Amino acid sequence: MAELSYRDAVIRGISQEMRRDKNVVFLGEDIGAAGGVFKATVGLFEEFGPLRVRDTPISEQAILGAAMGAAMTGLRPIAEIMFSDFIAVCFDYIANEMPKIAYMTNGQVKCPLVIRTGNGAGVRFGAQHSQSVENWTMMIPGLKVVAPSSPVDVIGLMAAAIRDNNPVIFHEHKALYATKGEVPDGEIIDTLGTAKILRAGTDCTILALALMVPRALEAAEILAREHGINAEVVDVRSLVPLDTQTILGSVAKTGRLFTVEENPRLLGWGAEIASIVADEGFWDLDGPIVRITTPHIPLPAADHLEDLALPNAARIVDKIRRVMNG
Amino acid sequence: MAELSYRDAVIRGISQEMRRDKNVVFLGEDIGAAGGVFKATVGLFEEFGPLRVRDTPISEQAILGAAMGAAMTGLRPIAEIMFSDFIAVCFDYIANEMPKIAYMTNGQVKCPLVIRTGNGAGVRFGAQHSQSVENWTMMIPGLKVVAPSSPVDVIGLMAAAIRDNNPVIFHEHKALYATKGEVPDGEIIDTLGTAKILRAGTDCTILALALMVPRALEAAEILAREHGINAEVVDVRSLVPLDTQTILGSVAKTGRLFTVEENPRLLGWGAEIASIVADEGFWDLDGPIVRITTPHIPLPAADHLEDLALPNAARIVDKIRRVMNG
Amino acid sequence: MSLRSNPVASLNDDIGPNIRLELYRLQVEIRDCEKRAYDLFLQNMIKGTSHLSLGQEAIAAGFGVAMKKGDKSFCTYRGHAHTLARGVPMEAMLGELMLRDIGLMRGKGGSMHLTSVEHGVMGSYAIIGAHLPIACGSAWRAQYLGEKDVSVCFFGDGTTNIGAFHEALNFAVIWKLPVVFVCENNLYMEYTLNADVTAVPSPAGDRASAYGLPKIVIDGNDADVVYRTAMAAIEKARNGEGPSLIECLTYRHSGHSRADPGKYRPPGELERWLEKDPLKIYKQRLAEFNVDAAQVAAIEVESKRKVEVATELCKASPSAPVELLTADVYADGGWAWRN
Amino acid sequence: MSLRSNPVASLNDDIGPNIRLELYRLQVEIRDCEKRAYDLFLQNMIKGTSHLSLGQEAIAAGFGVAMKKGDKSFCTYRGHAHTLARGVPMEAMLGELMLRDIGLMRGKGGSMHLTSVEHGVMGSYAIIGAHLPIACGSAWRAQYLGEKDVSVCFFGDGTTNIGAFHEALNFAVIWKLPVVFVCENNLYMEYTLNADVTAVPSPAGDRASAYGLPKIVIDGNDADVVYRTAMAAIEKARNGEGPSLIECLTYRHSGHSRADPGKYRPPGELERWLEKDPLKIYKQRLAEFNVDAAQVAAIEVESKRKVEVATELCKASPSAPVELLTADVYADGGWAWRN
Ligand SMILES: Cc1ncc(C[n+]2csc(CCOP(=O)(O)OP(=O)(O)O)c2C)c(N)n1
Ligand SMILES: Cc1ncc(C[n+]2csc(CCOP(=O)(O)OP(=O)(O)O)c2C)c(N)n1
Ligand SMILES: [Mg+2]
Ligand SMILES: [Mg+2]
Repeated sequence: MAELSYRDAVIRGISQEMRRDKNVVFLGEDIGAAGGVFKATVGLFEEFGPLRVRDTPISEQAILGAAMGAAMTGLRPIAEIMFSDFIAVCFDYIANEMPKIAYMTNGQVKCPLVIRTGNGAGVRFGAQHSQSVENWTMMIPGLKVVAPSSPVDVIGLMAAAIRDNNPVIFHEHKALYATKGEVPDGEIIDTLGTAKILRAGTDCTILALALMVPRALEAAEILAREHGINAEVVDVRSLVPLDTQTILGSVAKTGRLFTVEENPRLLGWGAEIASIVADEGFWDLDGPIVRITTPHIPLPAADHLEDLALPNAARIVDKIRRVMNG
Repeated sequence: MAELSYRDAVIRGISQEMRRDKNVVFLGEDIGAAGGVFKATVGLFEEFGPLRVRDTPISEQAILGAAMGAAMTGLRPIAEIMFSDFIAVCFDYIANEMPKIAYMTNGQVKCPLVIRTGNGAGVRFGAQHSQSVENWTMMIPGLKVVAPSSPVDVIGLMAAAIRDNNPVIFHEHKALYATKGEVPDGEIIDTLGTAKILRAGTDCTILALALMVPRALEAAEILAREHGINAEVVDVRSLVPLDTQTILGSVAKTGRLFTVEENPRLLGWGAEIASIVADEGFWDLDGPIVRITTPHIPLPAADHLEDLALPNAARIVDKIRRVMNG
Repeated sequence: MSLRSNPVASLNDDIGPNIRLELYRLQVEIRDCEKRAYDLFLQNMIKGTSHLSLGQEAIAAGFGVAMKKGDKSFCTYRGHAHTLARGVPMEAMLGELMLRDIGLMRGKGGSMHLTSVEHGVMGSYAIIGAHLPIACGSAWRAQYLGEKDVSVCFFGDGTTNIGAFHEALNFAVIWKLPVVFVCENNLYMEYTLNADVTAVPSPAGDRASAYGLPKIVIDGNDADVVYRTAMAAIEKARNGEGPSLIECLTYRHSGHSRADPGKYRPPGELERWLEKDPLKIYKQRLAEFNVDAAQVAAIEVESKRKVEVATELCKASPSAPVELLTADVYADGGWAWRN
Repeated sequence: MSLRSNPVASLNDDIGPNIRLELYRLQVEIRDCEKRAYDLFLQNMIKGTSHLSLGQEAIAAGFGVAMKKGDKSFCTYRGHAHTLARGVPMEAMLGELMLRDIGLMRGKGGSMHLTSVEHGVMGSYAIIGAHLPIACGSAWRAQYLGEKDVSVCFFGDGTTNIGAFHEALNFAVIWKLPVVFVCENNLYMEYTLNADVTAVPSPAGDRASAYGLPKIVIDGNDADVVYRTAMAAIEKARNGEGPSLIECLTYRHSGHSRADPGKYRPPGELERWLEKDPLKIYKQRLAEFNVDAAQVAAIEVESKRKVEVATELCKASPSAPVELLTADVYADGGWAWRN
């Protein structure tokens, strides 16, 4: 057991798997000698050498295309897309190629690879470097999509993603890289498609992801302490596969559902979950499903505006309190 | 009043606006001399000449980038992306550039343009040429998104889109091009952000879009005739802006909501609407919100499989009947 | 002086009668099979789209013969010819066009996505340019694992103007990957003359120097020329000397896809190219090299027979079972996105 | 023989003292302003990111002076210099870096998106390559409307390997657009030597022929050279003779962005380039051409004063009002996505 940063957990997760399996290779911009722009790949180049940890040109389509071609023929590549916003320049691979090849070929081809990317806001990078784009990937059939919130989840889900035989999009949150958490020694492997109840509660269910998880937990403490509302907080962790049992189970218990989403409102991941619960969990609901999201706007660069845009504990508390009492 | 095909309505909508405003220009692959691969631009090249109707290389990024640069500096371009699946190869413009430039520049720059694209399935083109990708565009703040289902709506919404000062994504449905409808003579202008109640009803609300609209209407007739269920059918038409008043109003009246979506399940447009209704219309609901969608799969090419994948009247009837009686 | 009267030329011949017969066989079979595909379309038995390679057979044949078992093909929607050239049975190809259970992917992929991993056909891709980087990835795998196969990537002239082309070429060169890029320049995109929208006369050839590669532009209607060029490029790749970019000049005799009558062609253009029909050229070549006429005739007969047999097999084939609808979305064979 | 002792050379001079002083003034002001940006970052007064052009000033100055009012600039995240070079006041630029209300976009865009339509700065783009096609569109508008302005698009060496570069260059040439592409080759991407991942030695220059353009590679640290090249390319574009692609050799003295200490540089590299510092070169040039030393000194003093004034204005500026959060998502000024 040791304290590790989210950033170092990325390194540990990747190196755990690269040590285990020589077919795991890694490519991306500035990931090698330089250790990555977020310093989340420091040391990999030194340990695994330039043939397994390869610096690329600024050619995101070539990066993902090459990862796919290698995956289809026997390797298990990890590709870095530096900022998740850049998924847009190579979206064809994510939307049309990787997720469809198994289906189109009637199962002849598999595509075991991981795309890891720096997602999310909070670092004043402005509209083109701060987006939460989990929904861009969640909506595509054939992908798996995870977004861990803690160092231990980073390692375990990274291992699971690398061992999975499908294309997995791995959203690392930029504003979490510096956060720390306890991590057991030895090999860590987690399971895709499993949510985690981080705080048990009885009055309402709060679903959160990545950076919103600590904020939801903070809000739950305040709600309990100051407003007598005992919230259950679920870290969704994996958007595809989606752990609907844990979610529906929690709502069955609490009767109320809130989502806390960093993405802009329209078609954030919470929309899908809300629609599932409004169908299958309808009779369990004691009141409206409420989504707390960033407004449906591009993100501003200015610190005070960015802070205002993203859901935070105060806003979560305020919203839940008003809805639950009203 | 005359009968016009959906395909010819596209031509009429574009030419109505190009005659009116010399700043409206049109670019895309094979749109000019050849009249478009769907023959939905026949005659424009002849009428407006090669400087206003320009054939391009296979360079979707250049097409959208050029449209954007022209729009920012004074023109009102229409850009064709032949199949909506190809949005993925130029997604940066749709996700990161066009919709954010007004905001990032604090309103200094506007981006009045239309991207029209052939969307949807039903023509056995397989997984990379058949997708319904309205959600790819709906989720991005700063865009407007429409998807008409009838010739008259095509003309009116096309005019509204071209006159709008924002980037508007105009989804034409490939399987509707050959369908016909009555269209008044003279100029037609419609309003973005307005849904249309196509069939009044009392027992439940069915929301549909594009190709799903005629199927929903057909289902509603069967439901009324054979099952005594009087459904209200709303053509959503415009995803952004979204006519939540019409939708919430209808649910307030009927107490039940069904969506009929051609897109694969996860984060289809119906998810967002379901989440809005599960919040703001919760107390109006008499039962679960049910989404009827294509399963969350890539699309098969084979005719019998494709037909099985998409919602059709029989499946809509069956689902609604069972839910309403259960 | 005709080669026919020159036995020395055929003694010094680098290709020889066996390979020549193979090159001819492939061209004839592709031709016959594509013509049958067209007939089936007219009979409304091909329901999706289809993109024929009529007129472009020499390229598929030249590479098909030059490639070894284990080498990988990456094709476009215009991939029937390349699929057949790797040894895929006709009924598996035609059956996929007809969207029947007998098809390569049992109708799930359709004509634009022909794939047969068993034969090294690693997919046909319908979004322009996408497969060039993918072919790089396959070549990277070979390089990394020390495997000796070469990846060959086919695409059209119009494809040279999309971004992925540029990224892939640069990538292949800097990593010195065992990949061969083959541009089939048939002059047209769908209906637009590619020269009208391309900044240079040779869409691939004039771009080679931008990646430090030599300009290679060849007669794509002469299977011998294609075969020799293919052999050299594949050998170079296999020896670890990096990628090649080859532009093959050719012409498609039919329209872009099933629905296209090809009206945008200037009068006389098709006729001029029909004079350069690869099958015509090659049949003459076989005669010049005194290849056994009986064997040549037998190939022609056998090809027609194969097409008939394949057609009947396809017609007799049912649609795939409906369970396939949700199969193989994920690698476990299923489609579960939730528990 | 030094030009200083040769009055004839300066008589024949195509640039002249007034323009030279302007070129110098811009370089000095950009240098001083960028240094101030660095100081402010160290003082934690710049909260977002920032990408300095220290060492690359001659390019911005050369083009800034060559461009006319109405011409359009399209920049990257490394756009402070180009923004200043078009006449944007220092406080508007620095204020945006500091995310204050006084900033060009009142803090909404941040340092990577500097835009001043009033000054022809049509935006700074932070996704590599995106603005090359956008600049084509602006040039297309000028061509279509018969307007005489030229669009100039600045980008780095690393940008030449992304797809949008390729598409834009081809597009500009086939439509003969009045656009000038300026590649600032500072050797590096972020931390990777671009030569290690680029197939040709001149990332832009060696690609020009792929679009039928002449190879133009110049000394980007000599403002005279840049200015002359810029004048020629802009005139060509304005005369309807189409686009140019210009590669300017230069070097950034600081790291890629605020956080980068630049450790990946081989020892001695920075020092060698400091010898070729554009300001040093240019001050010498002014002396060689006997430009009035008092005016030169005045420029230096005035620049420092301007930076001080701008800094104080920025420090005194509040944050923008919170209403801006949801303003200008749509062209009507609002953000309503529903009724
Ligand atoms: C990204 C993308 N844009 C456009 C298309 C539509 N399209 C299909 S084939 C084609 C023409 C391709 O021309 P070329 O590369 O010369 O190949 P050919 O069809 O001549 O073999 C086009 C534009 C596509 N499939 N993908
Ligand atoms: C599509 C995309 N990929 C990667 C990045 C991250 N990135 C920002 S700047 C940069 C290096 C750009 O190098 P170059 O074009 O030489 O410009 P310079 O920074 O040297 O001025 C990279 C890779 C990005 N912004 N956009
Ligand atoms: Mg072609
Ligand atoms: Mg650089």
